[in-house]
Amino acid sequence: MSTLEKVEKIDRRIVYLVLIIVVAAVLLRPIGLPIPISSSTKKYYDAINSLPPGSVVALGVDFDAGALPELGPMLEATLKQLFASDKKFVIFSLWGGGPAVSTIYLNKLKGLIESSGKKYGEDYVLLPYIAGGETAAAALAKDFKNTVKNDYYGTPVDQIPLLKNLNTAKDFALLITITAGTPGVEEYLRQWVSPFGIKFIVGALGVSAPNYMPYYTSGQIYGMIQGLRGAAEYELLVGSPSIAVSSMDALSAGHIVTIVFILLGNAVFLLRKYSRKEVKS
Amino acid sequence: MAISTDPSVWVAALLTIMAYTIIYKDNPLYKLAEHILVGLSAGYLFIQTWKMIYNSSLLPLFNGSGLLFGGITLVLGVLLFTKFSKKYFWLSNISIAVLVGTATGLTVRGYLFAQLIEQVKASIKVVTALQPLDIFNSVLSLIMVVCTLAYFLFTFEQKGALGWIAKFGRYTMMAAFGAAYGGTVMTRLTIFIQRMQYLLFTWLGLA
Amino acid sequence: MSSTFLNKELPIILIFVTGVIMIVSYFVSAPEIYLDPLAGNLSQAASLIAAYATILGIVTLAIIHVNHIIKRTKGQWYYSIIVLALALLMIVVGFIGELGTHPYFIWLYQYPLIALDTTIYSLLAFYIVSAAFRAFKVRSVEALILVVSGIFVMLMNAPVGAAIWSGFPVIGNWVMTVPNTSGFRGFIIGAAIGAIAIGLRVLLGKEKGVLGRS
Amino acid sequence: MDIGGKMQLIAGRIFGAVFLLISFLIIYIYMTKAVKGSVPKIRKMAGLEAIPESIGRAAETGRPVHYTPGTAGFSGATAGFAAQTFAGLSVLTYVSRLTAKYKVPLYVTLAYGEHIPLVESILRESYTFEGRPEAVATETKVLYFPIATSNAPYASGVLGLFERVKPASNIMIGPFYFEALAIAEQGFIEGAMQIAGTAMTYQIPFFVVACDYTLIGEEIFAAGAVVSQDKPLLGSIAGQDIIKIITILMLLGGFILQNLGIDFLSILKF
Repeated sequence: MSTLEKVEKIDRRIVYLVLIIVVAAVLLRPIGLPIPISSSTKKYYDAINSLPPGSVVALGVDFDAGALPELGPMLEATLKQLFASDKKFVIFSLWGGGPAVSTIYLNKLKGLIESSGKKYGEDYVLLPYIAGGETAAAALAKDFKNTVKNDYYGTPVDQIPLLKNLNTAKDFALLITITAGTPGVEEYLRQWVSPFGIKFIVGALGVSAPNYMPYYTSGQIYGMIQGLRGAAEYELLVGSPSIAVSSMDALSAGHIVTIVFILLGNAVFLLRKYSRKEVKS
Repeated sequence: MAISTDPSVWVAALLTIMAYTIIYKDNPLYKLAEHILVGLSAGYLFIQTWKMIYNSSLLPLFNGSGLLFGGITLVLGVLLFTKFSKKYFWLSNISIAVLVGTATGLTVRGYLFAQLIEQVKASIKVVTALQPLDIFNSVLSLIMVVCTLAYFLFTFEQKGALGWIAKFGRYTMMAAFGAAYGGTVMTRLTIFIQRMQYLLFTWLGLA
Repeated sequence: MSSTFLNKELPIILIFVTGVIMIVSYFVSAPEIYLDPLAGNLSQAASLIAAYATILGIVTLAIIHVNHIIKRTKGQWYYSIIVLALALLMIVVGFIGELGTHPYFIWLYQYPLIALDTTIYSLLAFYIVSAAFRAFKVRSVEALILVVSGIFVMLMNAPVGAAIWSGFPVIGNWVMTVPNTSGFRGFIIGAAIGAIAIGLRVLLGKEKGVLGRS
Repeated sequence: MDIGGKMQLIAGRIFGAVFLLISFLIIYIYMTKAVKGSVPKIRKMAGLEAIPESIGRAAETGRPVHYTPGTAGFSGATAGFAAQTFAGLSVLTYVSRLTAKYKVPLYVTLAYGEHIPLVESILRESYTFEGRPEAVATETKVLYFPIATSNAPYASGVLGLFERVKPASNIMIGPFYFEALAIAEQGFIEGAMQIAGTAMTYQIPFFVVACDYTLIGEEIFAAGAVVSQDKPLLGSIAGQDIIKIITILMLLGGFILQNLGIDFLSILKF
């Protein structure tokens, strides 16, 4: 086999090794590249700030363990912005993992919550998982308190002050979903945004953002955090750069490795095609 | 910063390494890691789902606050379990029918507005007052949407004018799938980077 | 009632009736016949049936693993013991106090489950990078457009893109807002028309595979 | 808008109601016409046309064909993708008739146990149709790599198979998750002729680059309908074409009218 063929059929484990070494090196020796902020992230941030004081936000934590690396930083920064603001919010979830993920971050931010003076039951509430996807989104939007009878800690909904005059999607000032896929953006668009016209902002995986662009440019989605890059921008906007910002240089390195491999792979492919053509002609 | 002394971090780090052994090749350690995940995920989901059934279906039935609703949903839910019997498995179709019918009705009416009418409205813009570049982008976008939709016409051969329109539609989709590929790279790298950060910093404390 | 009615026609009638209620209640407000509350109750009932179906799925999974243990399936039965043991552990701890709130229940999710789930998902990064080198060959105009637009979006997402040339994020943004948006918009409209068509076939009982074995 | 008694048409959704009724009517008419005999003819699709060629190549080289109808089950989280799985199973019927005719070994890999009986009955029917029922046992093999939670075991199972049997043709039609990328890559390395199709938008980019032919999104439903000659489905596809044309006219006409000052958008919002 010619050297070119050997390079092309290189064992995939060598390619893996290159990725591990480059990412580890950049993590240990960060460069500190600047992170320009995109308008879709800014609009996500503004959507929360521009709400009148005391308005209630519906926060859908719609992802599970597998998506934590990219969506966890978005949830953490969103909770930080909400706790620092004069807004109230209700956390619910169309994904089984939602309540556990929310609990982990509420525990992590315990100190910040106490210093913000926010009280559970009056300023924020955690509700349990509702199965059904499309039907769950519709049931919550149409008749909130009949779909969820208790909060996550077992207290009946009619004994929770914050939920007193919340009955349908119309009673919320803003809908946020931080989601890893189905059920997620499309279900909310069909059962919350189109029927009730609620303002809608989204924390999306990098892989999903391109699919949601038609809804962002049409205005159905007001603001959107696009993948870990968006999360880093949002951390800067919220004023607490943490894991997403610290991953940016490694993300850049990983992207460069991928692009180089694409170009290299094609160069080898084209060289072999021409060398074979000369042999024929 | 020294190596972590938190036993929880050690549990997570060792399980991470166990799962990464598949990079070299599939092996018993990876299979063990995979089956631990299956067990924990199944048990976790059971609890969250049972919590919803208990709160929204059983409790209202017992404390009388929702006799009818609790009763009906309990019956429909239990009927699903007839799937295991050779003779009465068709009873489960009654519950599935209610679920499928409701979900289908919700999906059809939802797609009609959120995915069809709203998207048509978004392509119809008044461009007369816009900047030249915006006019170009708006008109180009409209053409691209129309060509992409025309590609999915199935009872007309893609020849002649329709051939060109469909080809341009397919090229537009290639740009969209390219963008999706770009997004996939970011998401997949992110998960890997976060695992490296966990091992290097949280566990080994190298930073 | 003949068994074919119960077996075949009743489910199809139920699908039709519940489906029509959900559609009509969206377009027509008819307080006299409580159309709107009926639609609300149906959504809640359907969500609960989905919950019972999830429990059924978990029970089925457990039965599969119990069978592996009983039959000592080679190379599998000891793994099945681990699956059942850990599922049981999670369920027992979950039942302590209010469902799913015990600190150990959250711990089992936060450390072992998250570590394994994210690690298995992170394997994708290796697949992507190795495919980038070994399979991402530009063999047609279509593949060329895909790879070029992919690279521009990557250079928009990664901060290094803007650091190399300020033009990259601008081009990347154009790719996202014009061809990407238009391509997926056409795709979404097509899918919406497809969903209406499948919806009609399901309501008329012509879409096979919707119901279980009948 | 009042329609008798207390019943009212909800404002802002009337255009939608009219559009939906017209769509249902069109699809219903075309479905009944198809069932009564005037079956619509579906356009050529490169991916479908290439299947006989790829099986011919397998026959020449004496290497097997690999087929997978996708990695989504009928219940649980992936229940919404049954339509794609059925399209994949219809194309399997077509492929297995060809492998029966040209005596080419066929491997079918599955990720969900509930697919096994369906696939086995398809293979029996195809090989009996070609008059070689006894060949099912010798020339075909159904391999089941169960999905635990992640698809990695299925992916590594198929990769192992590829390294062992070196398939000349790899056909993958149905719903797929991330394993699609790994399998398409390995197929490309093994030099197999690859035909893939899915409606899962995240996997289409990988198929397009790594495979020779790709059926995009709804094309797999059309392909499934063509090979199975499912009359209501073919009729519904023809009906959908009419609605797509109406939508295209709305897009183009609406754009022109709106820019001429005629408020077309207010009709959509009616």
